[in-house]
Amino acid sequence: MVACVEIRAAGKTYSSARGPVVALADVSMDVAEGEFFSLLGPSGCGKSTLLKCIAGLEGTSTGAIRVRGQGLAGPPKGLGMVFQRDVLLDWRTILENVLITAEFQGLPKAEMTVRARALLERFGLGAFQDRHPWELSGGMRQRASICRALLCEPEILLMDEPFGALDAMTRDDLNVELTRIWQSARRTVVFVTHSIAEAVFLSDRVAMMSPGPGRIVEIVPIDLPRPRLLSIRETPEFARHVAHIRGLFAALGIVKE
Amino acid sequence: MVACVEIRAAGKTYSSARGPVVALADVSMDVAEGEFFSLLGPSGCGKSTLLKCIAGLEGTSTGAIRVRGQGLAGPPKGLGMVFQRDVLLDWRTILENVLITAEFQGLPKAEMTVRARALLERFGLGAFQDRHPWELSGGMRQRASICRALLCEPEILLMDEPFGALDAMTRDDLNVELTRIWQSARRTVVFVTHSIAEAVFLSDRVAMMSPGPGRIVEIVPIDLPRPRLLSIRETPEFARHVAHIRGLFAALGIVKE
Amino acid sequence: MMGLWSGSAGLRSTLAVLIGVVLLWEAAVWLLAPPPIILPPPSRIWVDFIEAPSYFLRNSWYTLSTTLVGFVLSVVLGVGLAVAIVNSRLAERIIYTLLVALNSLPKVALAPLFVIWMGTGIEPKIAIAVMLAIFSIVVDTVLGLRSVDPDAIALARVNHASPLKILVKIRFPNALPSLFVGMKVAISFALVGAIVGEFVAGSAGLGFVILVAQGQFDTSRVFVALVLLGLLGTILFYIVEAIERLVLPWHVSQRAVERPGGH
Amino acid sequence: MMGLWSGSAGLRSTLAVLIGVVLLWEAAVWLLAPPPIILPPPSRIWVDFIEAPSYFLRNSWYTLSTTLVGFVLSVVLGVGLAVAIVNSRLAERIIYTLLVALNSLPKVALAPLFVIWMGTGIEPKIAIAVMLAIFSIVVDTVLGLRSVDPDAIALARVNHASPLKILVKIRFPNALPSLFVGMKVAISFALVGAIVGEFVAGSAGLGFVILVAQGQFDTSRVFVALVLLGLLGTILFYIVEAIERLVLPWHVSQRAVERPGGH
Amino acid sequence: QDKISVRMDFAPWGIQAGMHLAEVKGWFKEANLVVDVQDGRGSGNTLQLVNAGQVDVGQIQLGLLAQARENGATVKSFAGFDRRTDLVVLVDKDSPIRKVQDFKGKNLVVFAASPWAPLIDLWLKQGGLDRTTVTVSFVDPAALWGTYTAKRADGLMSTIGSALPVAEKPRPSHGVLAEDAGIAFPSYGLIATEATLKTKADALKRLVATQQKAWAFMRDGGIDEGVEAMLKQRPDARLDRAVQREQIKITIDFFDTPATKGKPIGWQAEEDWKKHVDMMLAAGALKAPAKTSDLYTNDLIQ
Ligand SMILES: Nc1ncnc2c1ncn2[C@@H]1O[C@H](COP(=O)(O)OP(=O)(O)OP(=O)(O)O)[C@@H](O)[C@H]1O
Ligand SMILES: Nc1ncnc2c1ncn2[C@@H]1O[C@H](COP(=O)(O)OP(=O)(O)OP(=O)(O)O)[C@@H](O)[C@H]1O
Ligand SMILES: Cc1ncc(C[n+]2csc(CCO)c2C)c(N)n1
Ligand SMILES: [Mg+2]
Ligand SMILES: [Mg+2]
Repeated sequence: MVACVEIRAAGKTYSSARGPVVALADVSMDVAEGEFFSLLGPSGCGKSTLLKCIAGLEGTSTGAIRVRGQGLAGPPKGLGMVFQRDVLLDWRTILENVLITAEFQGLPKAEMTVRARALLERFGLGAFQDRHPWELSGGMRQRASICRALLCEPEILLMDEPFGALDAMTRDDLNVELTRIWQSARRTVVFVTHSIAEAVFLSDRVAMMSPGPGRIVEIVPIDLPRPRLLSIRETPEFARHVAHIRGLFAALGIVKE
Repeated sequence: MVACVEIRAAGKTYSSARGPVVALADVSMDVAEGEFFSLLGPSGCGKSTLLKCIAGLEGTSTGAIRVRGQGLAGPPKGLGMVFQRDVLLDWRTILENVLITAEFQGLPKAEMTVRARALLERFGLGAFQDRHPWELSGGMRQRASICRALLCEPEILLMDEPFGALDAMTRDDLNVELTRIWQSARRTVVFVTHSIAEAVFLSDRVAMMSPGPGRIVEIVPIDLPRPRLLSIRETPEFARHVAHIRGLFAALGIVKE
Repeated sequence: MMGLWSGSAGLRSTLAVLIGVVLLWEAAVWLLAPPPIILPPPSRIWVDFIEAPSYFLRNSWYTLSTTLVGFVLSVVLGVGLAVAIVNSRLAERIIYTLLVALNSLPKVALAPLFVIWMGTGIEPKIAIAVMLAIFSIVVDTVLGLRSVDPDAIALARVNHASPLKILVKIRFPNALPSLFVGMKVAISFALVGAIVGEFVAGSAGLGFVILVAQGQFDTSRVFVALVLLGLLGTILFYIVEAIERLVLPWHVSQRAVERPGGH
Repeated sequence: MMGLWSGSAGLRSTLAVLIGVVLLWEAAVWLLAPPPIILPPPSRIWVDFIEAPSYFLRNSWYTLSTTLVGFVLSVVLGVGLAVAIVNSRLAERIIYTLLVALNSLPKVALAPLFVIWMGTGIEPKIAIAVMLAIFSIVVDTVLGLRSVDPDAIALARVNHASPLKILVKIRFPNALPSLFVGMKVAISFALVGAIVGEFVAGSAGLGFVILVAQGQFDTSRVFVALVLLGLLGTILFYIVEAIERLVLPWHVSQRAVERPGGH
Repeated sequence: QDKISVRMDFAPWGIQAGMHLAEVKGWFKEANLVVDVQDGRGSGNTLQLVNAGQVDVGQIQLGLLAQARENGATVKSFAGFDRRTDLVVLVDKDSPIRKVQDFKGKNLVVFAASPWAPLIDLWLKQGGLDRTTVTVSFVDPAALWGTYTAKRADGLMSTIGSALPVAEKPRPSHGVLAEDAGIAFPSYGLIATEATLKTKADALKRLVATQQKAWAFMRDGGIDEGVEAMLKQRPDARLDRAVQREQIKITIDFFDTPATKGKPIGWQAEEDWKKHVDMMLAAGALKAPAKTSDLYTNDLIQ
């Protein structure tokens, strides 16, 4: 297993007017080249922070992160990122918003426009490509921001709750689509989600984080066979994984009923 | 059954530079006084639009909406609303953000502050009440915006995917909390969600909307006994409801695999 | 459609306001009868204009061209300086300090120095127009360039956007609404600057017309020039606003204008 | 901590810039040797100041107080007008049109009217300071009041907030960053306005000092006054900026300043 | 042919008739001169421009020269027309005010950069008055006349030739001359830098000659032609014939002091300049006595 992302004893403290906030405490883990890796954890545990650290957008306060063997001093090459908020630019149409990653990277315009249109079509936004962001529903905006991250076919894809604003069915649909995309080119994906089922369905391994200052509690390998169909969710192996992770959550004392 | 919200042949078309968008076409439904009513439907089908129309924030293009017998010319009285985006004000701390509804309504400050603190505590934000919104994670922001809507104990509560940014467990937790709040005061709730299980767990009735110009496809009564515990989700009746609604989605041609 | 309609309605109400002012003024002069050397009535001003329209229009044109050159220069320079300020702490200190100090000096007091250095041609007038206009451009643009959603910058950094691309594709469009505010303030001040320049040196332009007329105590001619200046300023301002509406249909401040009232 | 540090560092670099300018200027005068009636060296200006410091400080104080009164008035009035403009299409047309026209007129040309209506006391000076300063306040505040997230307004409407509460709790805080830009531009112009007012009428203040010195070809005294004006303007500007930092810690433009560079 | 630029003191008024008449009559051309006559923005401003080399010659109030020289200017006068002191305070025509002491309790307006400004205290002292007994308000030149004609001031401090005719319509006035209180202030004449005086001596000589010819022509009954020349040269200024005529007339009235009687037009007397320098010292307007040879030269007078 070749490590794509290596995280060693990484900690992150935000300094702030009201005193520092420890967001990550001593996180260590590896993501293998071509692996689909999910992060699960209670709200506020530091998932987004960890993703931003991997992306080189935030520096770690302690420890080190290496991507493809290189220490980070800014975002590494070949990265694509879906932010938790959609971050669409009001002055651009949806198509132009998707194309901006290509523009940033200086890729040929005509070719990328064709790709972008195709992507938007596949994500159900074909009819909306010339509209502005404020004319779209929340889920549509989120889909547009996913298209934007996929456009340049990044080798490492960081996704922060990309399907959070989608209904169950559209979500299933896009889960399938994402698996297809991942399998066709074997990208490395680090995926933050709050759906246990989604994590199990998509991932090679699922990391469970603890609340408070974030820590990795356990990394669960998902040994379900691939390619996986949606129907795999009805299998007992699937249920076993879900139950196991649910148990981890319960152990963290999050479900109170 | 006393109707709290009556919607008759309501339609909504957004006019826009690139031509009109039909968001709602001919929606008719009633929500009873004290009912927990959920809206399900594919992304972009018009759920948020319908909620805004009920709130009197958008006018309908055709048809009529009456709330407690009154036609709408602006938001009706006694309304609380959770927006799909969290809409926190950057210049206020979390506590102040929650308190703003009380300030708008001119309620006594000291008393409401006590309530707000208690609410934030219950929603896991006790330690963050003096921080500013940009210091919070996405899920924390969303919880703060729920506290804001609950603060003034509105008689009608409109919630637009309030738990979308929360992990499965925090979500379960808050589902229970919401049921408790709803039952203790028998408020009317119109709830937009994209989780079928959540809709079934919480609701008296679930309305399924079709994509394109939004329409009500079917209204499913959920006859599960109350009070409901989380464990009800393991029962076959629950599974039957979920399967039925899933079938409706499938019939709309949304899942493609 | 909507835009056009609101445009012509805007024009109509602007005209109505102006006509109202003129009538009030005329009535006030009739009632209070101040000496004409102090305040002539609009009717008298009109007569004076109509006696020598080409004289006034020629000089208006001269002032207008100075104003436009000064305005364009201050937008170009001002945006450049704002970019420098946002990119470097050192540039911020140097440029801001000099600009603020310079802007605190009354140009009428500096004008003689300008004339001594630059002569009596169009250069000192343009220089004064730029000095008056550039400040609001810089300060407004700096706010606009700085008020960018940090996540948008993060998006650019993840995609290895060059600083230039971040500037052109994120910061600058984001700063446009602020820049337009700066421009609306600046266009007025560029006009005032051109006039102040003409006061100190020059033998053409509405400022010169005012001076000559003042020298003869020809107050009604002074007012012809002042009225023309007011008109010129108003027209230029609304032109900038019209361009703003064209360029920024996406901004909330414009969207709010397009759909007033809600329902 | 951070704020304090960056404050004193800011002060230091501002001083460094000013000292640099002074040295350059002194060197230029030594090299090019222009006659002192055109450009005196800083050393000469210093000597002139030190000969009669109380004269200059007394007049600076006078100008400063006019400036502050004019500035405060224009903030209060300007915000009021901006609120009116945002709330009513009619008010927008009337106020904008009049304000724009008025702002396009050189205040020096209006001098006779000012003196005759308001005499030669402090009133015309305050009036001119307000007229110069108010425009940027209004235009900037209008943008700020308009650029509100429509959902925030929806939140207020759902809770039956009165228009006043919407203004005070949503629109106004949202407009503060813009208002501060307007104030930074306005404080400079209020100072210039006070000086122009002293040019128009008056027997005290730095503007008067400049006029008298100009009449007597005492260029180095003119420069003492100009340098004092530049200093005054710079200090006032940075005071407004310091208040901005205190009041707006929550705004992106300020947050970005607090954490420069990233890593 | 020599090109010379001449900048006037102010907007067009009677004192400028000499230049315009010479142009209209073709006397410049006869003297092989091309003269660019520019309007001015005040005597002080013109002095600055001449000193900075932006124009060759200025026609200004010569009494400003001493202070300018003290501050490093290198300009001097080479022809003086209004050699008498023409500083004046205008008051209502029927007012009993005739002398300085009559101004007790009155208020006066003047502009801050006026040559009057440094002399006010000395002048008041001659009548036993000071700033506490007489109110002096400083206003912009543009506002000066409005203030006076709106009767917001009892007196207007100006020069008699420029001001008295202008006042005739809005507020008929008579003048109290500063001369009578011992103020000695050489008025309108021509200046150039010492450098220009050297390099263009010959052309300037011819310029002076044209002016002598023009003023002699007007003095000897040609005022109306002077007025017409002004109107012709400044068609856009809407000049009032009666005002111009009166301004020229008064200007000519102030041509001669006792010391210049019988001398050529433009010739200046050492005695007048000495008196002026002494008066300026007394007024505190000069720190040290100026050398009169720095202030004027008669070398270009024929
Ligand atoms: N301001 C607007 N202007 C124009 N079109 C709009 C506007 N708001 C919404 N729409 C359109 O109306 C339709 C319904 O949008 P709405 O936000 O109600 O969907 P939704 O059901 O809430 O979707 P989601 O689950 O993704 O939030 C969409 O096609 C959207 O593009
Ligand atoms: N800019 C910031 N300044 C200060 N504290 C911050 C900042 N960003 C995040 N935090 C804090 O760091 C912690 C982790 O936040 P993070 O956004 O990583 O959580 P998360 O796991 O992504 O949560 P969620 O599932 O709700 O999105 C939280 O306690 C949050 O308050
Ligand atoms: C002491 C003094 N007072 C007034 C003037 C100004 N002046 C010169 S011409 C003119 C207008 C006449 O038509 C006026 C007001 C002056 N130069 N010196
Ligand atoms: Mg997050
Ligand atoms: Mg929605």
